[in-house]
Amino acid sequence: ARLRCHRRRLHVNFKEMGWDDWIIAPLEYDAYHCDGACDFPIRSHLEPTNHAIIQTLINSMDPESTPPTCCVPTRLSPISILYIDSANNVVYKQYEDMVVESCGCR
Amino acid sequence: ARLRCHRRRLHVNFKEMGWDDWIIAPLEYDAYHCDGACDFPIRSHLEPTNHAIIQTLINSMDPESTPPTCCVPTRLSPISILYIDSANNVVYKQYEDMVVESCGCR
Amino acid sequence: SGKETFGSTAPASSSQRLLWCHCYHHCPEDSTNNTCRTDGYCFTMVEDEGGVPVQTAGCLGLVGSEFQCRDAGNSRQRRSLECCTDEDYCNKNLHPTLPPLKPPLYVDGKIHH
Amino acid sequence: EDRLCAFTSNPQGVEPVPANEQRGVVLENGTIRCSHGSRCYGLWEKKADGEMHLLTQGCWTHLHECQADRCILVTENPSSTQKGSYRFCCCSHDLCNANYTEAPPTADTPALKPMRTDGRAEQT
Repeated sequence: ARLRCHRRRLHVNFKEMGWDDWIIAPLEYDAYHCDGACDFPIRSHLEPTNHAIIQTLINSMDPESTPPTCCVPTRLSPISILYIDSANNVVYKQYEDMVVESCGCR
Repeated sequence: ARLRCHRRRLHVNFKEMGWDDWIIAPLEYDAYHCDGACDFPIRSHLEPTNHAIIQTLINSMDPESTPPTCCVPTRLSPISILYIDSANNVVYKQYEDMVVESCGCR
Repeated sequence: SGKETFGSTAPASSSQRLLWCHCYHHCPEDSTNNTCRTDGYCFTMVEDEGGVPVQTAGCLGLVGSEFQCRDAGNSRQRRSLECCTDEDYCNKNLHPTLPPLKPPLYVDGKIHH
Repeated sequence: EDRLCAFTSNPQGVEPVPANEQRGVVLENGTIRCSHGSRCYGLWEKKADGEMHLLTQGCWTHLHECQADRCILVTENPSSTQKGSYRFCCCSHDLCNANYTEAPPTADTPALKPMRTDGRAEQT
């Protein structure tokens, strides 16, 4: 059966991205991502908006005219990063919306 | 060229959905929907989160492991609806998040 | 098509009590022994998947429940959904049946399904 | 800018709109000052004898279908609720929902006859 909208693992490695020349720590972290179908009816844990519900209903009436809604992050959390700035200072910064906490249909 | 994430027309007709047996007005409205690709780099008007930017970068490094981000509504507005409730009363209610005002990559 | 079996009580959220529902096929990731909780309605749905009736059940949030519980009368896929809210696990007593098959379309003498 | 609309406070057979959902400030003289970007709406019921019975009026959340400066009742293809006897309008000028105009002009019908809220045509 088609997998419905859910959170999946996504491990980010800054070193592989070539960013270890400016990021001190962390050099990797679990970001997760959202994937899967948004079928009717959209369950409560996917927190659909009224628009998402209407679009899902119209997609089930006429799939060619309107796409289904999309499984995207609905709650995200920050991580802290230590890095070297252009003046060669060590900087501590909290980056918002870096980790997916929950997914939903929008 | 692939169409980038943008707002597209979606006209909702409650009568065609068979809902004119409970909805008095409006019987139709323009809801719009979001469609199109979220390619690197994600432009500012698509208001990407940090996570969306990271996911887009990883998708461009390894498309099989990670899907691109998705074009979804980022700002929505309400409409009023007059309907008949189960006790046959006329009810006025404002339904939030019924009309797409802007789209973005998430 | 959707039928609401709204019980006498208003949806759970008006008194902030959450409703427990029976759930199978696509339950929340943190769900235990096929249950879920919602501020809205429990549902049971049957849909025709390749000629086989498949039943699913679970939780619908209060937002948009007027729309989801009514469903759209003419969805491409044969399905029937019922909602309830009168007591915990009320969707165990819901047994929707598939709507009748739509007659095939006769156009230019050929049958179009 | 804000919008001033006619407002019915507790019409019969209509669920009273909770204060926080009225979308505006109810004033003394049967009007309401609606929040920014609002329109006005009115709902009447056409009785069997043709008389129009006012049900409810108030603020309507912005909907670009409501650009008319007058309240022109939708008569074609109405909702099937109440056997199709409801007549609705929304419009975009101050107090435009106080009166209504029943039928939009079509080729063979005379010019619009503005109707008073109580259903009798105004003498023009």
